[in-house]
Amino acid sequence: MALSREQIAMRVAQEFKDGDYVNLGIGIPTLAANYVPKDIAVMLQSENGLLGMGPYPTEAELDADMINAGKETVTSITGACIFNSAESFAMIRGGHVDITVLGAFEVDVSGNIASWMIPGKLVKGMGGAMDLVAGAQNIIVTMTHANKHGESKLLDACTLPLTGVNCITRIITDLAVLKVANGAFHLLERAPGVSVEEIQQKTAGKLIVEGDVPEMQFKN
Amino acid sequence: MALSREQIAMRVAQEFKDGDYVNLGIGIPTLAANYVPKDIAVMLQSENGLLGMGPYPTEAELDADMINAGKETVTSITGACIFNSAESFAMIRGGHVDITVLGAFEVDVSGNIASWMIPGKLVKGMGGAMDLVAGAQNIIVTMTHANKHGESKLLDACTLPLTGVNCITRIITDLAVLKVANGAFHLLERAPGVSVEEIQQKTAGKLIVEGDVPEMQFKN
Amino acid sequence: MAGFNKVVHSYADALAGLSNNMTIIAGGFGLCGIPEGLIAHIREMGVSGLTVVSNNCGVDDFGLGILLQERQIKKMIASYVGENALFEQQLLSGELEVELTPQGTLAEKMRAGGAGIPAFYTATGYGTPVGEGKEVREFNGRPYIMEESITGDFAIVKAWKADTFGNCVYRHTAQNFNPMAATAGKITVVEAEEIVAPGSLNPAHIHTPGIYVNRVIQGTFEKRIERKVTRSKEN
Amino acid sequence: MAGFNKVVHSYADALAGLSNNMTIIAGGFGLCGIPEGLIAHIREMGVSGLTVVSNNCGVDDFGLGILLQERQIKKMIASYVGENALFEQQLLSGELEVELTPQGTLAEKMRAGGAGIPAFYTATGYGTPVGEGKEVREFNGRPYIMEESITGDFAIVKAWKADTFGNCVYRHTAQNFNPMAATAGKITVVEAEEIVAPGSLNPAHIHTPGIYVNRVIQGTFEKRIERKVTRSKEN
Repeated sequence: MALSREQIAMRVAQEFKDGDYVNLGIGIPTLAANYVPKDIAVMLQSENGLLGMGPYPTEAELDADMINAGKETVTSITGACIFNSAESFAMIRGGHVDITVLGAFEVDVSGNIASWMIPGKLVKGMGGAMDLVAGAQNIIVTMTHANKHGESKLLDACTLPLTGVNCITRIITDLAVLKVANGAFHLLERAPGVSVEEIQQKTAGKLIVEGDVPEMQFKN
Repeated sequence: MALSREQIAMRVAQEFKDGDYVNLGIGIPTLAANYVPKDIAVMLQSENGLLGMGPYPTEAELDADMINAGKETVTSITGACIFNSAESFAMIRGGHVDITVLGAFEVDVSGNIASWMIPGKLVKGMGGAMDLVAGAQNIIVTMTHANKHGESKLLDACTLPLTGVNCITRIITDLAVLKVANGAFHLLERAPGVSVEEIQQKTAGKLIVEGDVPEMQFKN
Repeated sequence: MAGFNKVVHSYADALAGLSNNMTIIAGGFGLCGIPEGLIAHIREMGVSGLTVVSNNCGVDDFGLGILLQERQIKKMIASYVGENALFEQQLLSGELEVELTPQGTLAEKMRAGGAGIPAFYTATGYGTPVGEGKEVREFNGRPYIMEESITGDFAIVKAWKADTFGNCVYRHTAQNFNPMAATAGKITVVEAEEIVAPGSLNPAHIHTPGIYVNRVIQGTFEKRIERKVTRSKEN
Repeated sequence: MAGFNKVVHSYADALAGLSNNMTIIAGGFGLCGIPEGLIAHIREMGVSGLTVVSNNCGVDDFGLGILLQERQIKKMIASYVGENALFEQQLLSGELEVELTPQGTLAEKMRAGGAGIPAFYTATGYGTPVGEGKEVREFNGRPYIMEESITGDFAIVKAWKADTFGNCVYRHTAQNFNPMAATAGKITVVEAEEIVAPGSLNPAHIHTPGIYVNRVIQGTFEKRIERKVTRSKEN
């Protein structure tokens, strides 16, 4: 069965290693913070200028001057630091953030990603996404495998304006975990109960399936 | 009579305007801080990373972590700020420092300056001088008019490796105050008792003398 | 002598010289750390044809959004339209010229503008619409695009505390774009929650050295929250 | 789990991995704010063929000068030779390769290296020997030269206080080049006067965020003064 948003987030969190600096985009990526394995520590970077982002505030802690990159009110953890946005993107662009997780409209077999506009229809703007995909060491895309019309979002070539080229290394969808390499998607894991055939059917771009593809494990 | 170092510094200080941010080089320029007219305030920038440099410390105030760009121990004034060297040169390069005063081996009628090396003989390095002459709004050179062999340091074209091109606007020597414009030195003031003829004789580069040239006034 | 006292006592004095078709660089991220009073006074002044450089354009009825309402902005240079419906509508209709710029590139363009660096190279935006028409150059085998810096006729900045010399500190994440904006204005105006005496701020804690600041005004702030999200105490 | 605790307990651990012919970026200005113990240990390690990037090269018998004494440095990238006789002598004899770099350009090259900016333009050095062989480009009618960024295999940094996560604050003008150096090392090692617990430093006062720092070691410092100048009390 296709994963819920929370389950995708749980699977994302298993990609984290102890000591990772992590930037989480708006939506499902943000949820991953709730599922960090208990035996490791990660530190969250918020690109407006906060390293060491904490949970949402209680009513008593609420502070208009303390927000994250999604403009939500947040807190900071012990040992956090706060800085300006040029410094924040120096960190990002300079490759000091270990993992970036973000959503997308489309990805393709070349590791390209489109996430910031649909011509004539929707212009959200790229925000920090173009910098993040150009700078982070390890970029994970989370999204549903297909759109609501059942059309695949994993393509041979993106059709929408790009956010970055040749940068996506891993994709975690409601159906599968995939690696992007050598001009193809490589199927690594299936969602529990989802068949390889279903994944093949919903993956428009070149997909390589080798051997038995295991089901995802949720070890939290 | 030719001015003493202190008198050159006194004349330099008369160039300052109320509210000026000023960077003073090593040597005579540094002395100018002692002669700021009493009816104005200037703030001294030291390019290692201090805005609001104060006087030398007393023995009791001495602190190894508090030095100026000449590596001398200093203090800071009330309202100072301290920052890193990239920030310091952002200020300088970005044109936020109003006046820079520095020494030179040679200057020429194109506003070029040479101050950092004598090939095969002496290499001090440029330190911050190249950034200062490229960035400040108003650049004053202080030096003796001639070297110890009696040779002019005000030339048609510098012979030594340059520190900057087309940047010097004013020269204050032991003999005169001069402006650099339109490919010539323009004599503005004479040191008390120094004749126009002596200045002409000791100025190798094209010198323009118009009308009566007044003697310097020391109004401190 | 006035010395280094930069305090002005009216918004009119704070924005004296601002006129039609000028470029304004504004600090703030969303509604966080925005110079509310200065923005309100720009609306009152009625200047138009403005180019505004800011990460966002406020919301429909607050922050820079109020200048969109009045059609005072000719061109926005921003990274994010987001949920500002008026912004998106004026963009899609072509009424508003928009130069969408990646957030990090925007921050760096402001910094570079203030730092006397006319252009720099970044990998951000290479191969995307942002890179179109820009010079591409390889360094160590990777392609980068050249981005030019930005300066403004005015910069408007929101500080937590400013001393009378213009030294500023920002509070929490209200820092955001404010320090870079402060460096990039021909005239930089700081609206502060509190104006303090020189010496009140620790020299090592100052985020914006006063050399960048021309005018300081005491503001009052609503500090509207764009997305209030809380957790219950037990969590 | 180790988490974010970056404290090491020996200089050997602090500099593990440093080997011949590597590039080291060092904080400090003159003898102010230099990682004394790390420099001393580099001498002890005996590594050679080093490229060292630092504004100065210490004095004859202290700071980075001790690595010149031992002929461990193949190339210096610095802005100032000044009064270091050994430096000047090795430079003039051609024994030491030296890339004299304007101080502001050097600071910016380190910052750019850490910030993922491979090159930038500056007016500094245009028309001088520094500009020779570099690309010249006009922006708004003024010529600028292109300068490439610098990164190092190691960066060695001297902090006043560092927390165990690697967040650093510097004291007074001992800040100087340290924050930029910290960003530009593949491995960045901080030698601190004092190591404190996370939370001891105010998040808004941190000069170097811990994300740049790989190792933190407790140092001991002589803090030699290069030019002691004092005034009498009366003045």
